Amino acid sequence: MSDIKKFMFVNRKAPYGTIYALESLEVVLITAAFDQDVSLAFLDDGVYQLKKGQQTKGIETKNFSPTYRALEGYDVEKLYVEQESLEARGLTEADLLVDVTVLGSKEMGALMEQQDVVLSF
Amino acid sequence: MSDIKKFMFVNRKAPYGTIYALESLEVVLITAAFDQDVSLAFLDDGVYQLKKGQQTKGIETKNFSPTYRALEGYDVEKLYVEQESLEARGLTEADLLVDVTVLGSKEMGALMEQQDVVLSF
Amino acid sequence: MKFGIVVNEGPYQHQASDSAYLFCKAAIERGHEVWRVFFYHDGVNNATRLTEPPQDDRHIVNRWGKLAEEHKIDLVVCVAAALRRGIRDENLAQGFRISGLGQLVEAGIQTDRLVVFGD
Amino acid sequence: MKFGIVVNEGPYQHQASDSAYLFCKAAIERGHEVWRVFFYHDGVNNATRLTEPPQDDRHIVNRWGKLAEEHKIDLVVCVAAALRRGIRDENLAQGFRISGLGQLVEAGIQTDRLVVFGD
Amino acid sequence: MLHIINKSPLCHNALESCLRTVGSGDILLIEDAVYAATKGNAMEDRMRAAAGQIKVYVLLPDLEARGLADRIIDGIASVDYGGFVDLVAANKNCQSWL
Amino acid sequence: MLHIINKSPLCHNALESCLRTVGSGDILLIEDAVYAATKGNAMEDRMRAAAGQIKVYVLLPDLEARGLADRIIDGIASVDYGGFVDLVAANKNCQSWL
Repeated sequence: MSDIKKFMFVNRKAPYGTIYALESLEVVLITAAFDQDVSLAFLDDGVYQLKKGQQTKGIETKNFSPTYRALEGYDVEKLYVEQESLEARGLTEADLLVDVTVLGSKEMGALMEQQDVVLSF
Repeated sequence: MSDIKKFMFVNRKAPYGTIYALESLEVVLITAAFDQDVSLAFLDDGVYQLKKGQQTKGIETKNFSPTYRALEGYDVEKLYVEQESLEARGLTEADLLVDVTVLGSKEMGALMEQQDVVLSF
Repeated sequence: MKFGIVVNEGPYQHQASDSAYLFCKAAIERGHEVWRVFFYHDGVNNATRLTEPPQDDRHIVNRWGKLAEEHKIDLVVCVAAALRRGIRDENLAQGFRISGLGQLVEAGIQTDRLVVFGD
Repeated sequence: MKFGIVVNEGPYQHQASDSAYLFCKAAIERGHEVWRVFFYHDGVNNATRLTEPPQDDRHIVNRWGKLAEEHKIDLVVCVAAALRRGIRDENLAQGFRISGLGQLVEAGIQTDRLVVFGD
Repeated sequence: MLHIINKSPLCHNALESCLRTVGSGDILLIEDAVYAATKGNAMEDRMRAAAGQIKVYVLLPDLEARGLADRIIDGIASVDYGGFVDLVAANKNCQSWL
Repeated sequence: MLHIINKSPLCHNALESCLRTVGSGDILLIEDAVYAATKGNAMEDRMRAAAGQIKVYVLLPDLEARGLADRIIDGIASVDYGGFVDLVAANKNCQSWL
């Protein structure tokens, strides 16, 4: 498996309501371990995954949001967030746990086109 | 269990995409067997459950829509459909498998208020 | 007051089972009775004794069983939904029993409030 | 062409597993290869041998096993998701195997197209 | 009557359907529906209007988990699980808009 | 690129997000998304506009199951599962808007 493919993980769901956000991180880390080209896209409620200040004690569930900060250590550095999704939720880059690249909808669509494998969460 | 309660089954989901429409019918029949006061409400994509002409051969799944016609035989006769949901889907009463009472949104809300038990599907 | 609870989704995938559990705990703390929890649709997957979550995660199946034992809650798994999804007596967790949809209707009749948790 | 398939939802509750199965059948009829089906999240519930649907309904678990046997499809169940949901070797249906998420990434690398079915 | 919503308002129509239908009673936002209680959300104006006519509550532990407990729209009250239980008990019946 | 949508357009925002984002390629409507391909649906105008810019397909077996095979909007093409496979093969990559 010497070939490198472009993997994009499209995150469109809020954290905690469903398990997808957590599982997406798992696959991202493993894909990085396979030395693939990894991008993460956050659209719709997926942008909420990156919100600072998550406190899960009251729902007795593990807070996995610190993992986003750890991605850099695994050389996962391409995080893209859709501008329109942020705005519709009253969020700005200052609300987010990590540095991201903010893209307009059509730019995000163009980036998706360039991928080899798109996994949706 | 001699007391009679008003049970309403609120159907808001399309058939086949998920199992809820099928399961709702199961509980309706059993609730009728318990001699309770049974109403069915169809809102949002739930109105599609009553669409005539369902043909499920191509998806290798059982077509359960004839069961709506059989409800009368179990003395389940209170079927309410929200007008706004029908209109948004381009449907009229003529498209439906069974006779129903069409209600406006607020009338539907008022009917929900009167129930003892509301089960959502 | 006497509560009945319905859980429509399996553990971990959706928050439904978590929310239902925390609701039950709070209801008991308030002095109410949780008379029955009915596991329906994918909710039957809350009742498998083979579950083994990661060490640092909550054990959703076991904590239902424990709560039921401590507070005499009747945990009922819908038989038709369970058969479709491979939940049977041989893999049923302690504290749960398998029975028919009539148990859901009965919960609607016998309790003061029936609260549904799902997707 | 070589296809990889991902199934994110369990049988019967959502159409995802049905759609994935019918897609695989059609791909094979078109002369393509289905190299691997990866069962992820609640999708692992497609792999229990204890399933027993009503007589007049499709048997989703068994038909996956049969298709895999006839066309040498690798049916892989995600181990972490399976442990969370009580799927283990002792209740695993014939034709499936349990393995890690690396098998999903490998499917992305080795196949020409990866198609995801879910909710 | 207590209306329980658990779906994100910008991704699902559950809250909209509820607001269209309901004339009185209480609404409780739980799970992913708690986003509807936050300032800056595209639903904010709708929620302010609704909160003027009908009492709207949000489940605080779910909002804290999502990191938004400091942005509750004025007029929406937060409750813990005990408060959730109280709302169910205080209303004659309840409905989950799944 | 092939965009696969499986959610009802009036209950979920998946199709809307896809249309907002996508500039070219193909869209395939399956499962509960097939309702977006039907005349009279509140999405009809949006779909007609989209179908002028991008090729839109609908999975016929799913539309037949839901009793609406006779109402496909002009300009939207129906395919069977074989056609679904062909669309995946013909596009360089695909994405499911779950």
